[in-house]
Amino acid sequence: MVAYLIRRLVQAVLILIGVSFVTFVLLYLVPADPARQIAGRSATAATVESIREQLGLNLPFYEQYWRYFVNLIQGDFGRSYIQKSQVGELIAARLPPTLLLMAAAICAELVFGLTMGVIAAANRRRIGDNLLMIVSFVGVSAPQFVVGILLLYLFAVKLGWFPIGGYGTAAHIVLPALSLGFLGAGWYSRMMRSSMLDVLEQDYVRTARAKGAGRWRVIVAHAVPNALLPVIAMIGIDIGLFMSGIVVVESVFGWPGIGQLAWQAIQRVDIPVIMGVTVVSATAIVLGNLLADLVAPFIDPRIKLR
Amino acid sequence: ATVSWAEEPHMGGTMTVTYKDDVSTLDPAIGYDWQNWSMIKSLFDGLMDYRPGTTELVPDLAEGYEISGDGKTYTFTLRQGVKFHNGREMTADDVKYSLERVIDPKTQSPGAGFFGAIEGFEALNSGEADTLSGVEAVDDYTVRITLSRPDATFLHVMALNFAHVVPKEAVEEWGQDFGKHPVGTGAYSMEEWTLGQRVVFARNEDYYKEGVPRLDKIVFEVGQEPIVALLRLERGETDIAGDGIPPAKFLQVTKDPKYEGMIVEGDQLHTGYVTMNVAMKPFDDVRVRKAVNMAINKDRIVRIINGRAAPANQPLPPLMPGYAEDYEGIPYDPDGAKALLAEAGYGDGFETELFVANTDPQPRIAQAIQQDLAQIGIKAQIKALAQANVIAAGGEKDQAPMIWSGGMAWIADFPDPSNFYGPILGCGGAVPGGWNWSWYCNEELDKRAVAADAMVDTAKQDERIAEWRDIFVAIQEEAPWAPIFNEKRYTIRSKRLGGPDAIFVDPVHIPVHYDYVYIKEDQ
Amino acid sequence: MAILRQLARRKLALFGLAVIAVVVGAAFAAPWIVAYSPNEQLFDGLTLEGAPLPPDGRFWFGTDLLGRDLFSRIVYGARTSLIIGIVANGAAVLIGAVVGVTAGFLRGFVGAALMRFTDLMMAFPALLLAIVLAAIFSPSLWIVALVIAMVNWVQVARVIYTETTSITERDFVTAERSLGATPPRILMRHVLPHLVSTMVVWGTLGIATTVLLEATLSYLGVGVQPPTPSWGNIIFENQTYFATAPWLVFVPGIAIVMLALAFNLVGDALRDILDPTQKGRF
Amino acid sequence: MTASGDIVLDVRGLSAEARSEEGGKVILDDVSFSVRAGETLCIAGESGSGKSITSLSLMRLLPGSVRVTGGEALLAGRDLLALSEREMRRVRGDEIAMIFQEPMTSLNPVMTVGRQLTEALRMHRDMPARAARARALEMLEAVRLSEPSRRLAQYPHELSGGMRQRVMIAMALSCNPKVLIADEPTTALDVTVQAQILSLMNDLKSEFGTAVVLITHDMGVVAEMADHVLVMNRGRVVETGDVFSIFSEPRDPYTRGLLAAVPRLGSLADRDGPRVRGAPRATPPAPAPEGAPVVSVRDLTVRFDIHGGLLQRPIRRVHAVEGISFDIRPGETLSLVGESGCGKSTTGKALLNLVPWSGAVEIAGHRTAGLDDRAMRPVRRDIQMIFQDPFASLDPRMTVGDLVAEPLVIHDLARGAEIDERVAWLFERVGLEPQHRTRHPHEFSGGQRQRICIARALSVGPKVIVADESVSALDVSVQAQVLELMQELQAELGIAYLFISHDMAVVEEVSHRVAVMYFGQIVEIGPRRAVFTDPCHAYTQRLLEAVPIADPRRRRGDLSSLSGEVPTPIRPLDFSPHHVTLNDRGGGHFAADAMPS
Ligand SMILES: Nc1ncnc2c1ncn2[C@@H]1O[C@H](COP(=O)(O)OP(=O)(O)OP(=O)(O)O)[C@@H](O)[C@H]1O
Ligand SMILES: Nc1ncnc2c1ncn2[C@@H]1O[C@H](COP(=O)(O)OP(=O)(O)OP(=O)(O)O)[C@@H](O)[C@H]1O
Ligand SMILES: [Mg+2]
Ligand SMILES: [Mg+2]
Repeated sequence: MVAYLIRRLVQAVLILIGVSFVTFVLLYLVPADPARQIAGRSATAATVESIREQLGLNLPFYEQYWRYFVNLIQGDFGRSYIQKSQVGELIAARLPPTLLLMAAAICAELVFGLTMGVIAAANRRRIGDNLLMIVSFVGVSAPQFVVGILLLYLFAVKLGWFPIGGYGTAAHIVLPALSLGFLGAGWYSRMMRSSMLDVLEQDYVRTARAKGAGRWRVIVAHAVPNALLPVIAMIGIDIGLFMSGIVVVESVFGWPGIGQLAWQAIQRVDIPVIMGVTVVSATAIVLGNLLADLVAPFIDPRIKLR
Repeated sequence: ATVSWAEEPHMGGTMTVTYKDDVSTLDPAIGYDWQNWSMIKSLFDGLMDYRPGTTELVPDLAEGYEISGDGKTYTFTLRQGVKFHNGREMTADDVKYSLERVIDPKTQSPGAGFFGAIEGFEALNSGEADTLSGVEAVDDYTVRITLSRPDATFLHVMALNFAHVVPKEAVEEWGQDFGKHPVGTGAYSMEEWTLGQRVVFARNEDYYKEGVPRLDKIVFEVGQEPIVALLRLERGETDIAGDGIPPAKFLQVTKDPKYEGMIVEGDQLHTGYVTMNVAMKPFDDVRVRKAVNMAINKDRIVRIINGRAAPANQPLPPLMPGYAEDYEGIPYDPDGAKALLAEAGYGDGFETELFVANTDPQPRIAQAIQQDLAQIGIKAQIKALAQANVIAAGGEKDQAPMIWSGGMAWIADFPDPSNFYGPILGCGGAVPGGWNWSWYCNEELDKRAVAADAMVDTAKQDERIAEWRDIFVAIQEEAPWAPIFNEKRYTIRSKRLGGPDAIFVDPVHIPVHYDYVYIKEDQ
Repeated sequence: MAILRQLARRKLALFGLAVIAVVVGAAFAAPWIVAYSPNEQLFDGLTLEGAPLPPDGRFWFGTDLLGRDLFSRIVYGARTSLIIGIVANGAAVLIGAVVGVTAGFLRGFVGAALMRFTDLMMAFPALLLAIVLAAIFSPSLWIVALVIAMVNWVQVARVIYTETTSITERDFVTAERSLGATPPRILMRHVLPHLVSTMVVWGTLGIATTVLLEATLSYLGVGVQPPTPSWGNIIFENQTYFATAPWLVFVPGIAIVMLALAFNLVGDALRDILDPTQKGRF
Repeated sequence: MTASGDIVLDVRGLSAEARSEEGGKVILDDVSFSVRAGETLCIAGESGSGKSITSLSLMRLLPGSVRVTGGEALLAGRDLLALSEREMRRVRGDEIAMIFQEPMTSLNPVMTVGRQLTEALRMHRDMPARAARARALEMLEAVRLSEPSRRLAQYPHELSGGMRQRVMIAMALSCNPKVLIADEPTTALDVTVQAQILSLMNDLKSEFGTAVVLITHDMGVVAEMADHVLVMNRGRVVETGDVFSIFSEPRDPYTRGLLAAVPRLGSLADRDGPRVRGAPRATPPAPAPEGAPVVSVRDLTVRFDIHGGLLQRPIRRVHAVEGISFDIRPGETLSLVGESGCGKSTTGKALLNLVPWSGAVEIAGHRTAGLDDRAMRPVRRDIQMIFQDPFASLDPRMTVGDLVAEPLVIHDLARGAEIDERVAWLFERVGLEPQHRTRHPHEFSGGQRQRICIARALSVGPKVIVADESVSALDVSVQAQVLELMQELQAELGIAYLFISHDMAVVEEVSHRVAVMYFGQIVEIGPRRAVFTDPCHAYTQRLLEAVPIADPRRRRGDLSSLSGEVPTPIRPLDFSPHHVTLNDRGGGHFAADAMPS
């Protein structure tokens, strides 16, 4: 177990180094000169050159990366070209809203998705199943910005039940969380349904029924815990989807999280911030996967981490 | 213009201003976007300033100044007893330090270039010297600045944020984070900054100007979508929508009686234009450039942005001294444009690219231009990129044939025509990484420009302005740009805010002059 | 053919096929369907104040902020979505399949290296990657397709890899080995044919994902360049008007949902038909 | 022995139908029987005859596509088929309980044994947790599970198959049901474990006075367990009666055929060599014990490393096969018997170089050590393999004609029309219609598929065929046919077989010589007759003792001596196994004295 954890962590670190390297290469290729950007429109060539030197932009590529890397492992993400603050601080300030939003969205999608999946599986091939599955199909087919704008239009503009956007109270989080979770709810309900259908065909479910367990007892006590397994593995992967989703959802709802930070940084080619956000997101994704794997043995005693 | 104070302002209260984007930095040497520009102005002061609501220069931290006959030496007498927010008195050494700091390449100030006229600039800026030989603290309250050439805009330069005075000890304490912990002499001091959420300014009790500021506190809330901000303003939760009226809401808001009396309209020092790269074919031909000018239906573009601008016919905006009132420009005339193109040998038109920033509404405006160009046979492919990428492309000689300036546009740094020339139309800006995206370089005009800026004599000011007018008319005759429109400003504020309209559309303080706004007593 | 017949027996799949048929038909016949050019900024397409016109008998879906006929733009936008959907996803499936099969069949060092690279790509937030890529290569229709392919192949590679390894462990492959079949023969005759259905399924389901990603990129302004209409960039151009001119956002929004839904429905049905062991899975 | 009590379950005219695309298909037709308390009724019949459907109908657990169309099933006077689902739920697990075939999958993997055991008690008896636990413990003791209190906290995957089946039985009996239905409860288990479970069931039946309905396709089990027998075929009852009369004087031709096909252990005790079946087309050659062996194996060892730890280095090792040696001569059948996991299949695979191994193997003169797939190609013309699951070993996407032609193409033995001819001939040779060549594997029955596999193996003209459990999955009648075919081919072509099986009765029928494997090593090897009549090694004896014999007059009585689980072959890296030494018992019969460790 400890060996497993260490190995996975080493793997995770290697992946993150890979991610940071690839991103660095990509951003190196972006056709915009940070030094000129910083120097502004009144700058002389000398100023630009001096800035370039200070930022190490005139070093060979691999040296630039090495510098970045050495700072990175000391927890230093560098300074924003535009905002001038420490990237770490910027991200730290933006992370709580994003985490809050993601947590709310995960709750929303799990609650809706799993319930829908279980109900659909329990009513297999009946009208309820069909309806729920159509809903879930729409869920996986609707881009988040469409869902977001629609929710905004209906519940904020027309009905006025929720604020149009912003951050602060519990009411603010409802619509963004639903927009972010809508897609996931669609996925989870479909996964849960098929997983449930699989499980319901297993011998042990028949055993439970042979013991005289009722329909819902069979479903809730015997089938759901087993069906959850493949779904749990998905939650880790989900973090990746969320990281993409927040860019859109945060921009639709003006949610002050790292999605917006990333988007602003990309607009202005604020390379240290883009790097920072990518590395942080990748960390979240990698840790999410790791966590899912670590949780799995608690749900399925057959799984041994080696 | 003068501003009339109809009533005695009430003191106290808190005003809330909303913005979408984070406040980036409040370091006067570095902050250079329209959002932090006026915030910095309330935290710091410079030797010079403008009379509120106008473009009229007045001494600020300086009590007065003297200009030598050759226009090369400026001697400023400092106001006594002005204190930084940390309690220390501001002296001539601080002025010298602040100017050196801006020019020092380690500061990475985007404003260093403005001070090129000061003697010793080159040495300091290139890192050869550590001090600025042209600035001398004669005594605690006297600063003498020597220029290497006469510069009529120098007092404007001294009014720029970049020339604002900072205390050395605070800068050294915070280092690169000074922009997050600003300490100045301004009307307000920094009270709280929660990254990504809010910035709070508090009244500077020691402020040297009587009766200023009027408010106890200003709360800047960031991360607020313009539409949301408008709604909150309507509900009375906030006082100023920093990003203005969102275009989508503009028609509705201006017609809605609910907003009656909340909107102030004004002009700004802005021109939106299309650059044509004279270094690239076929824009090396003035006839082609003129044809483009003639082809664009500016009225329709103004209509597309719901009339929030006025069509432009020359580089300078109307508010700018030197604006040629009676100049007709190049009129809209598609048929004439076609003829001109044919004359230039492009009867069948040609293909080119139009670069534009990818934030709404810029791509839309570019498409309108694109359609107009198509009418005369020019097939312009739109390249909507992140603004940094457009700027980078403009700074290369052979990248961007045409650029729509919207979103990155030139709002003047100071209200002088010179500012509209040097970096964006003069030879100095036509270098790699420069901002002269049309790469237009007319040596003769450059000489005239230098000469005009050497006319420091106050008596010759009208002559100087007339010369500038002629320079810009001459440029427009060569048509390196197609000026499209001058954007207007609309500030929307809550009804409880008081003050003359002019400070709500202050030409240098956007969106409002924070120092002079007050909250009406009955609110 | 048998597959088509089976598809036709499923109501939802049939609905999906019908939607796809309509969209494909519209894309092909666009010039004959629409009354206005999609890019023509009509003088009377805006009110005098510059506001867009709501849907009426003349402009079925209303006009956009430049006074263009939204119906024409939606119809032409179908082309964009389909081209990107098919090209980008085709490329993604191809890359993914090559990587997945190579890794799954060769195993060893090459396989491990390929899969580690895939893991690395999995750790990227897909949208960020796509946006950065789009910023490097200034976007055009084909570049957008390429960018999407570069992001989307990863999942296909994973699926194909797992599938390949599981096939190579099945008895009949062992049987073939014991008959003396060479690895290339096993690959060509016994492994690849079993992957075809997976690729077909991904080829269909992936189009839905691709259409959505294109829309999202365009929505963020880094997708297909104006004035070429794409359902995503129509929303991008008009989104701030969603309260005052809702048709500008909801018509393209519904179009995107419908097309993605259609491909999802058909893909899902195909999976049921082609791969009964994966019934109803996602 | 027949402690006949009252009739507890009385089934009359049970009929069922399966919904299909062409409409209803009758799968149970007028099935009637009754069971008395303390009595065992065996339902026998071949695959698909409706045994499981019958039992599921009684439990009312039929799959959605099947429904009961008529009849009644009276349990203590109540018609089970007419109860509402709620009422039925109360009956299930309480008055009528069921055990299923697959012990590996019939227990919920994420619930502890304890929770699963107490669930029924708490539901039906409303027992408090402590009482339920006490009762569960009691039941685990009753099914003679070692360390019962520890088991309660364990998860199913921590138990072996036999242990799980005991848990299942404990669970089924925990509420003292009147009727216990056991659907193939021992089919998936090793013979020794099967013997234990069967004797346990017998004990519990008399102890609890339960009426048992035992479903099986194994006539040996029937003979061993039944008081009464019900023979089913195609959803109908073909014959019913008490066990002795069914076995001694079967009336129905189907029953007679079934019984005739069943191999009976010991029936060849008076003869050498395999049973000679049917009417061979060629004269059976005298088994050629002399001559150079086609397969010669010396010190074959196969070990698999289990990786783990920080660097994924080997941490433990599976000693699947440990230093075994044997020869097979042309035309000879050497059988490899032993219980699950003892290394039989691995040995077979090693011969074809499908797993890495060490030692020396010589096949028709080729030394195969260290050869890669390419170098093995000529060897693979001499040695071929038939797998246990014919369906899995045929690529489902190819036509069977192409499948059989594969080896011809691979080895370039034929081209163009020649291929077709060869395939047609091969089809005919194994008893398939040549015109079925264009069909796909799923369009054939299990027996036919195995014939296809045989045809494919034959197509290269091998000298040796490794047949890994090739008939284990088949019904007895089909099994008999396939075995007959194999023998025929041997007689005709002089093929040698390495016949891998766990079924002693089948092995007795087909082998010239037999090797008994235990724990990766051969503990006894010799001529078939010698091994079966004079087993020298304790394990061989135990194995033979455990085989149920399809003759109710030869019941073995108490089998509880056969306890003990097979130890695991997973060992630490530094483990060096002790190889048994085989002593000559004369006549080519060798046996070890000790148990391998
Ligand atoms: N779910 C089902 N739907 C339709 N037909 C079924 C279903 N289950 C079984 N059958 C059919 O019912 C018949 C009897 O099946 P059953 O499972 O009772 O056979 P069995 O005697 O138990 O065979 P085995 O020994 O293989 O378990 C078979 O012809 C089978 O095809
Ligand atoms: N590829 C492998 N990796 C690790 N262990 C293996 C592998 N193949 C087989 N084993 C182990 O080797 C041992 C022998 O397996 P083998 O399949 O030869 O048994 P068997 O006698 O054929 O049993 P069965 O009757 O169940 O088929 C078992 O413990 C098995 O788990
Ligand atoms: Mg059965
Ligand atoms: Mg085996």
